[in-house]
Parts: sequence; structure tokens; C-alpha cells
Amino acid sequence: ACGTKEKNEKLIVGTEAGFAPYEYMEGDEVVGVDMDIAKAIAESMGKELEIKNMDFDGALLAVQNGTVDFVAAGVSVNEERKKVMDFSVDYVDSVEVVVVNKDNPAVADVEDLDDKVIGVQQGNIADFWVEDNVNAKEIKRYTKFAQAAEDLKNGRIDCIVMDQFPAEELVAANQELAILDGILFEDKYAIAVKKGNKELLDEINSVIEQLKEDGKIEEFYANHTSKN
Amino acid sequence: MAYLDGLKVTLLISFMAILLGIAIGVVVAILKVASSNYKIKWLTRICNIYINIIRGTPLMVQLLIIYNLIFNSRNTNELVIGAVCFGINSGAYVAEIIRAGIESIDKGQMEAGRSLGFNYIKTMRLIILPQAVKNILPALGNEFIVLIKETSVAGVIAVTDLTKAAQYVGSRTWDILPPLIIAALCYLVIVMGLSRLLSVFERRLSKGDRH
Amino acid sequence: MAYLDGLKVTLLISFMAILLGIAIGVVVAILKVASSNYKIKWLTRICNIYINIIRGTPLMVQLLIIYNLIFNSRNTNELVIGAVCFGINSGAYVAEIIRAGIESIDKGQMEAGRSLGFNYIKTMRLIILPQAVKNILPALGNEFIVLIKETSVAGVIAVTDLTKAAQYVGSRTWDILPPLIIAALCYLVIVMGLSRLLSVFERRLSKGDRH
Amino acid sequence: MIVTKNLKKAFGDHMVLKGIDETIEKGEKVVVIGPSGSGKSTFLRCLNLLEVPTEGEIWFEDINITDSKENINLIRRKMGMVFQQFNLFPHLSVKQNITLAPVKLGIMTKEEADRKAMELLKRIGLTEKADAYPNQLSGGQKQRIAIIRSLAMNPDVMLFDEPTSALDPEMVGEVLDLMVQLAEEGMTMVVVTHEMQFAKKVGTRVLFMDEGKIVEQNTPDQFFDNPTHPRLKEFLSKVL
Amino acid sequence: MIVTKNLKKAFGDHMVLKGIDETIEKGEKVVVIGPSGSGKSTFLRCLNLLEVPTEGEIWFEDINITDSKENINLIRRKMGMVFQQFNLFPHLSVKQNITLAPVKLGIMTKEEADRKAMELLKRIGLTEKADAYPNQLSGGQKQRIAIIRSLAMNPDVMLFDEPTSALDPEMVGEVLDLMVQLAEEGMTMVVVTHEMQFAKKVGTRVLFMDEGKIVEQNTPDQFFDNPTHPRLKEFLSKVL
Ligand SMILES: Nc1ncnc2c1ncn2[C@@H]1O[C@H](COP(=O)(O)OP(=O)(O)OP(=O)(O)O)[C@@H](O)[C@H]1O
Ligand SMILES: Nc1ncnc2c1ncn2[C@@H]1O[C@H](COP(=O)(O)OP(=O)(O)OP(=O)(O)O)[C@@H](O)[C@H]1O
Ligand SMILES: [Mg+2]
Ligand SMILES: [Mg+2]
Repeated sequence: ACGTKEKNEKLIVGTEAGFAPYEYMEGDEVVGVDMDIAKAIAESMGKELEIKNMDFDGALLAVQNGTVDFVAAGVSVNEERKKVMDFSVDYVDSVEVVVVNKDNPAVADVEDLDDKVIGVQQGNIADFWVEDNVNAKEIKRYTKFAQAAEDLKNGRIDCIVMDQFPAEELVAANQELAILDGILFEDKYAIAVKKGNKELLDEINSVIEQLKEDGKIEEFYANHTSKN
Repeated sequence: MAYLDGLKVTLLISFMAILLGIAIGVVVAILKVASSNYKIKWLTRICNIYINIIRGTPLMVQLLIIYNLIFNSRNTNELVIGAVCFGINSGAYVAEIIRAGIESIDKGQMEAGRSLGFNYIKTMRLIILPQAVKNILPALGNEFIVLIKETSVAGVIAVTDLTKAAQYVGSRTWDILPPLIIAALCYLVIVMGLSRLLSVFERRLSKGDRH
Repeated sequence: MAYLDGLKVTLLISFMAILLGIAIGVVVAILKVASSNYKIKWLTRICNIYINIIRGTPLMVQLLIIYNLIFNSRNTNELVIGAVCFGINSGAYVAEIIRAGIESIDKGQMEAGRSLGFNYIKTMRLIILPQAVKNILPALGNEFIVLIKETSVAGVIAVTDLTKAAQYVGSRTWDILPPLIIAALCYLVIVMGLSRLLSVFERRLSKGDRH
Repeated sequence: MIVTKNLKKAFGDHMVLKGIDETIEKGEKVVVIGPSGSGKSTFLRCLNLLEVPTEGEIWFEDINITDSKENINLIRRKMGMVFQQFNLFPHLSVKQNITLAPVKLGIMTKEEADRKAMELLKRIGLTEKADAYPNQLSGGQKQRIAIIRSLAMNPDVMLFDEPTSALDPEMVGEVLDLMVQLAEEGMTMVVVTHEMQFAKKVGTRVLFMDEGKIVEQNTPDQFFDNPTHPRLKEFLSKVL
Repeated sequence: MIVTKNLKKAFGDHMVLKGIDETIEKGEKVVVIGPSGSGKSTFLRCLNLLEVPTEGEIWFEDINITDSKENINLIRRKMGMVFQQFNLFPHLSVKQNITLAPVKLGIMTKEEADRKAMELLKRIGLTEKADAYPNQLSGGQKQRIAIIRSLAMNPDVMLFDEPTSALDPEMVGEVLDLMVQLAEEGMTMVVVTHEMQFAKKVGTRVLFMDEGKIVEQNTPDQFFDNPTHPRLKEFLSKVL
């Protein structure tokens, strides 16, 4: 059934479905804000969207060697990454926060991260930020936030540094956890494509601009946060 | 439903991988046995290098290397990728299974064949291999069971197998233990079911022919 | 440096795990052999359940379950956690190694001991076990090598072993292959070095005593 | 000395001994012959309960040893057993093989046992092998060591199960010689063997087993010269 | 028919055959005896190159078979070999065991081979076992099948390596009977055995091997009645 023509019509997005509301599993389907944006991009290009669910840092590598066309996984833009891939206009301003155990807050303040055991997602912007800016006792690198949350509940780590929206999802589902007041740093998410893939980048940029204009992105958020 | 899809992926990858593993294993085993018999050192050495590298490094590391080294084409199906990675790994183990199967046959059989006037290859084909199959098949069944368990690390290369499916269910509900236990039970049922099947099959094989 | 630290973690976890595995394995093997000898069905069954569950489910799933189930204290060292998880897994395999070692001793030895007037336990201790050790030690060495490779999945429980260290270097430099290959070489050198050591040791053992 | 009453033994539903009533007196040398699979080994192994009978009783020196209240470990000390495959302990030296049981069972001190072992080794001319390990011995030497290992316990009866079948023909003689000596010293013996010469020479009684039963028995002279049972006639015609 | 010239064989640096010069004529029945490890089997296995000699030549029917240009597979068809352990093919029925080589080597058609097999089976009285598998046979039956499996190739010489050592005593006779028949029909035979009666009855010449050499040979009468070499005297005193 799949001729060569159809193959060319496929648009592949790489993501890591452990980052609600941006991307997460619903039944056996990957959904979320990023996926809605990806669908809009595919639609406007007239291609069929295929979602590859990988580890976060695996996805970023996959876009570099062309295994996927683009990555939509709450990817933060930074200088290091710009050297090896191209980024679209950002579609969200996010802030990174600190999640702690409510009953037993080992961290009092967002400024107070030195000498703490900090959980992050491996390859996530917070991983690098903490490594570069904090004198942590230990950085524990997880592939899944769920495992980090479990460890935080069990007191094996002192806090998790992560994006605000997923953090809100996290504390909503776990009474024992809380977000500290204040933000750690600001951050912009964008879609990553292979370095030099100008054609696709332009296409993506125009779709994102259009979505922003139509207020669609807020709509997407509403859809995916109201569920919990 | 997520479990079912994951389970399907697990089983499909294991199955395709064992087929590929058998293909590689047969070739490597025959090359190795024949080259050591006819003293072609370099060929024996190549076979041994492949076997030693695969058996000397962790599956997970192999998986990551093979995946990043070989697959740069975007159109490859994830099942195919998984099957190829695990197949390359399994080939080394299958080769050793087959070699052991051949060597388990009493050397009197080779001598009896040769002394009737058969050459080496004909003795292999008519006398040794038909007997070796009885030892090889159960071991291959076992290797298949091992593969089913090993594919649980396939998650690192973007394949959503049973283990990864369970992890994602846990990510969504923020309660990671129950899905893992469900996955463990799935594996247990499959593995023990296959083991039982295998031992029935083995008993059948050995019944007709005790020597 | 990251590699060295990771390597140290890998080796330490493997080493502590095999010690724990041996402790568990000895107890389970003895319970199993003795309970089947004295027909204590429920004890045999418990031993078999432990062995079957461990051998019937993927290591990675066990790891995630044990990790999330048992450790609720924040002060546990990650090495200890890893060692306990892998040790519980290894115990089942070690138990089978020990049982096989005991069963590999010709049953004429038990009969000779009994017919001299020794009871079951004394025959075990004075005659069977001293001989069984020769078969068990090499197999234990092998299990240790297997463990070194298997700890490469420890990364899923946030332990930074050799594999995870390599992955991290890769995700930092955006060039994932070279660190993985370095890691693979580290494993290969260790595993093949240990294998060689083991076969020397084995030859030593068997030299004095061919029967 | 040994009495079996309606001794039966089945493996699963395969009846191997079908009711054996025998009395072996002190000082007798009973030789058991019969075709392969007829139950000779099983009969012998029942006598010291290496096989537990399915039915019937075995009395040894007026003790019912099939009675589960009796401590079989104590009784076995009085019954030496020699196996076809020698079953020396390969991890122990020759001397240790001999002294292990007397010492560890608290029957002799280490010194007594050592003295006894050297005495026995001297008797069979193998003192220089005292510190050798079993794998350094020939088959005939192994079997003779196995015999004196049993003797070290001062047994009242010795059971032999084809003691020369696993030996090279050249070595059969030295083992039979030792057995003849034992017989001459008055040891009670039950011997399963295919060595007809031995049966004729030292046997006081020969039993013929077939399909789990003792179908004929007699003094060696009568047994070999006037066999009556047709199966025995056929057997003797083949092996003599 | 078979000539060995300065035949030597070493395993590693262990010299097992130390230079053997022998000529075996057509129709001879040569019996080889000697202590364990003296090299009897190695000698026999060299004759059809199952062991490749380290030095020396072997001539068979005027062909130098140690010459690497000769196709040993063709030559082996003319030399039947019977092993102590029978080495029947367990995955094939009795008839298939017999017909495999003639058919697969293109010497007979399937029908011819089947007819030949049934003829041979009839000769040894085992036609009803044609479709049985080796594991369903007794040791004596297995060895007789192994012998006729070799005969099916119409060999010019038959080599036997202790053909009765793995048999129960009751079954030795049936195998020896078949070998006696073969001898009477004029088959050239080389037989390694411990059966002295057989050597006396059918041997035309007896060789005594010791430590890799043939140290004495003679007609059976002279060999057994007037041994000269001290090692042979000792050997005979033990085994007779
Ligand atoms: N442990 C066992 N389990 C099942 N069957 C057995 C066992 N031991 C012996 N048998 C069977 O019991 C029968 C008699 O065996 P036994 O060894 O007593 O014979 P035997 O007269 O000593 O023969 P042989 O001369 O070959 O030693 C045989 O058919 C054998 O297969
Ligand atoms: N394949 C082999 N590799 C190494 N040594 C061997 C090999 N085959 C035989 N030998 C050695 O050669 C010597 C002679 O062996 P061979 O089997 O010819 O003796 P034999 O006279 O047939 O003895 P037996 O009566 O025990 O069969 C022995 O010391 C044996 O250990
Ligand atoms: Mg027996
Ligand atoms: Mg031999």
C-alpha cells in the first residue's frame, strides 16, 4: 500500500512523551501542545505526520542525522545547540522552576541550590543550566520525569529543576510535591530542524506565526491542561 | 491498549531478530567450524572477533552504537531497526549454540562416517547435522526467550516496546509501579509459557531417540 | 574522567552485587536441594517462585520495580541501591549455578559416602561440596562478567555507570558515537581480560584433578 | 547374618525385584550371577538400603533395618560396599580416602586411622601411593584402595557389585587376588560378578537371578556342572 | 595387501607408535593384543588414516595411501572398520544405517542397497529389526549391525577395534560367532581384542604390542605356548 510517493509525503517528528502538557501518551497515542503544532505544520505542508517517541537527547541527535525531520519536544534554544541545528521562531516563553517535597522541603529558596541533590532530565536545558550555574552536590539525570518525581517523593533527591507547565501537571497529580516561589531562569521553546534545512524551517516559521496570530497556541494549552 | 501494542512490538522484534540471528549464526558457525578444520586462520579469527565483540560488550551499548552508526535513513521502520540491532547481537550467541550443537555429537559418528568413505562435508550433512539439530533447536528456543527479555532495553532507540509502553503509562499517571508490575506479569506469562512449550517439545525430541 | 568515575561505579556495583548474589544464591540453592531431598514441598515451591520470577522477567523491569519498591530512604548510596537490585537478580542465577554444581558430581560419590556410614549432611559437607566448588567457581566468575555487562542498564535508575557516563558526554558534545565506542572498548577490555583470567584459573583447577 | 523376607523393589511401575527370600550366614561367600538387567545390582543395593525396598523386610544381625526407627547410618558401618566404578573421592589423597570415615565418624583417632591405613596399604603393596590422588592410580589400584577403604571400618560383611567389570583385563587379577585373600580370612561376602573362575574358586554358594527372582542356587560344583533351570543352562552356554 | 613402513605417530610430543614395519597379506586374520595404552587402537586407526601418521608410509593394494595425492575417501570404501562403541547412526533406522553409504556414494541404487541390506540382515537373523532404530537394540545386536554395515560396502579388509569390550558377557558370543563366520569365508581381518579364545581359534598370526612397538609375533599356537619376550610372558600370565 505504501508506494514511494507516499513515503515522500511523510513528515517525521521526534519527541519524548513524558513531558505533559507538551507531549504525553494518551492511550497508545502521543498527544500534547507540541504535537498539535506538529500536526498543523504537516497539514499545511500536505504531508502525513509520523511521530517517533524517543529519549529526549536521542531525539535531538535524530534530527541532526536526519532520522527525523524536526523535533518538537519542548526544546530550549541555547548557543550550544544553535551550533549544531537550526531553530524556528520560539512559540512559547517558558520559565524553569524548582519542585520540592512539600512536607520536607530540602530546598528553601530557588537561590539555594548549592550543595543539593538535583534531579533533571538528561539532555534537557535544565541539565546544562544546573551543571553550569549551580554548585550542586550531585546531579541525577533521568530519562523520565516520572522517575524523578518518584525519587523526590521518596526523598532520594532534594528537588527537580524543570519547566513550569509540566511542573504544574506534576504537583497537581502529587499532593506531596510543591513548586517553590520564584523562577530559576527564563527559557524559550522552539522547533529544531537539521542544520541548513532552510526550506522546512521557513515552512515551520510561517505556520507558527499563523498559529500565534490565531490564538491557537493558547487553545492548545487549554485543551491539554484542563484534562487533569 | 498501550500494553498490547508494546507487547506486539516486543514479540515482533524478538521474532524477526531471532530469524536474522539464525541466519547470521548459521553462516558464522559453519565458517568457523570449517575454517578451523581446514586451518584457514584469518577466517577463524574474523568469526572470533565478531563473536568476542558481541559477547564482550553490553547489549545496550551495542544497541546505541549500531543504531547511530547504521541507521541514517529516515524511512526505516522502527521494528526493522530493532530487529536488525538485536539480530546482529543474537547472531553471535546463535553461532555458538550451533557450534556447540555440532561439537556435542560424539566424534565416533564423524569417524564412522569417514571410515565408510564419506568426505568431511557429506559426513557433516548426512550424519552430524541431522543429529545436531536435536540439540540446537531447544537451545534456539531458549535464545528466543532470552531475546524477549532483552528487548526490554529497546526503549533507548526509539522503539516503544512493552517496557517503554509501561514506563509511559507511568509517566502519565505519575504512579510508575503498577504499570511496571503489569509489564512484568506479561513477560512472566510469555516467558514461562514458552519455557513450558519448549520443555514439552524437548521431551518429544528426546523420546524417539535415546542413545 | 567521567568515564573513569562511571567505570568505577560499574565495577563496584558488579562486585557488590555478585557478593550479595552469592549470599542469596547459596541460601536458596541449599534450601532447594535439601527441601527437595526431604520432600518439603512448600519450601521448594518458594525457592522456585523466586527463581522463576527473576528468570522470567527482564532485568530492566526488575530493576525499576525493585528500585521503586524497596528504597524509600533518601540516604541510601546509589551504589548500594544498584548493588541490591542487581544482587537480588543475580541470586537466582547463582542459586542455579550452585545447584548445577552439586548435581554435576557423580552420584556414586554420594552413594560411596552413605555406604561408609555418613549421613546426608556430612556426605554433602565432606565429599560433595568440596568437589562441587571446582565446578561452581568458574561459573561464578562467568556470572560476574555477565553482571558487568548487565549493569549497563543501571542508568534507568539514575545511577551514573560507564554507559550512562558515555551517554552524557555524548549529549553534551552532540557527538554521541565516539563516547559510546570508548565505553564499548572499556567493557571489552575488562570482559575479555577477566575471561582470560578465568580460563587460566579454570585450567589450574582442573589440572590437579582429572577423573 | 542377613535375611531378606519377600523383598520387592519397583522403579515406578517397573518391578525389578519380585520377592526375594534369602538367608546369608556368617562366613558365607555368596556369588550372584545373571543376565544384564535381571536385578543383581538392585538386590545388592537393597541390602544396605542404598535402594529402599518397596515391600518386604531385611534383617541384619537380628535388626530389622527396613524398620524406619533404626539408624541406617550406624548399620551401614558394618557393611562394606565396593562399586564397579570404584567411587574413590577424587579430592582426597589415598590415605585421606581411607581415614575419612573412621575419623569423621569418631571411630578412631587420626593417629589410629593413619596407622590402620598404612597397615592396609602395606598389605596390598601400595604404601608408596599413600599421598597420591586417585587420578594418579591405575584402575586396579583404585579398586584395591576402594576395598581397603571399606575394610578400614572393620565391616562384618562386604558387598561387591561387579568389582572387576570396569578394569582392563590385565588388572582383573590383582583385584580378584585381594578378594580371594579376604575370603580366606573368613570375611562374609556377597559378590555380583561375571568372573566364573572366581565363583568356582571361592564361592560357597552361587545364586542365579533372572527377571527379579533367584531362580536357581547351589554349591559352585553343582551349579556349574548340573544346572537345571533352562534360562541358567542357556546363560552358562553363552558365557563359559 | 597392507604394508606399513616405519610407521610412527605422535600426539604432541607423546610418541605413541615408534616405527612399525608390518605386512598383512590377503586372507590373513591378524590379531593384535597388548596392554592398555600400548598403541593398538592408534595402529589400527592409522591403517585407514583415521589418524594421520607422523612419519612413515602405509601401502594398501599397492597404493601409497599416505601420499596426499591419493583420494583417501575412495580407499576407505575398501576398508571396513568396526568400533568398540558401535557408532551406529542413531537418527537412522537399521536398514538406513546399512544402505546410507552404498546409496549416497553412488555405488548401488536404492533398490540394490535395500536388497543387499535385507540379505545381510537375514544372515545375522535380524530381518525383523530392519526398521528399528539403534536405541531399540541390545549391544550385541548393535555391533552385529555395525559389522554388516561395513560389509555392505564389499570391503577387501575389515578392521576391528575391541569389538566386544563394550558388551555384556552374554552378548560377546553372538558377535564373535559372526566374526568367525567372516574369517571362514576368507575375509582379510585385523582384530584388536582381549578375547584370547578368538585369537587361538581363528587367528593366523598374533601380534603383541608394547609401548608403541610390535615386540613379538607368531602363529597362535607358538604365541600362546612359547612366548619369549618377558613383557608378553607377564601379560599372558595375567590375562589367561
Ligand atoms: N534408579 C533406577 N531407576 C529406574 N530403573 C532402574 C534404576 N536402577 C535400575 N533400574 C532398572 O532395574 C532393572 C535392573 O537393574 P539392575 O541394575 O539391578 O540390573 P543388573 O542385574 O545389575 O544388570 P547389569 O548386569 O547390567 O548391572 C533394569 O531394567 C534397570 O533399568
Ligand atoms: N587423540 C589422542 N590425543 C592424545 N593422545 C592420544 C590420543 N589417542 C590416543 N592417545 C594416547 O596414545 C596412547 C595409545 O593409545 P591407544 O588408544 O592406541 O592405546 P590402546 O593400546 O588402544 O589401549 P586400550 O587397550 O586402552 O584401548 C595412550 O597413551 C593414549 O593416551
Ligand atoms: Mg548391575
Ligand atoms: Mg584401544
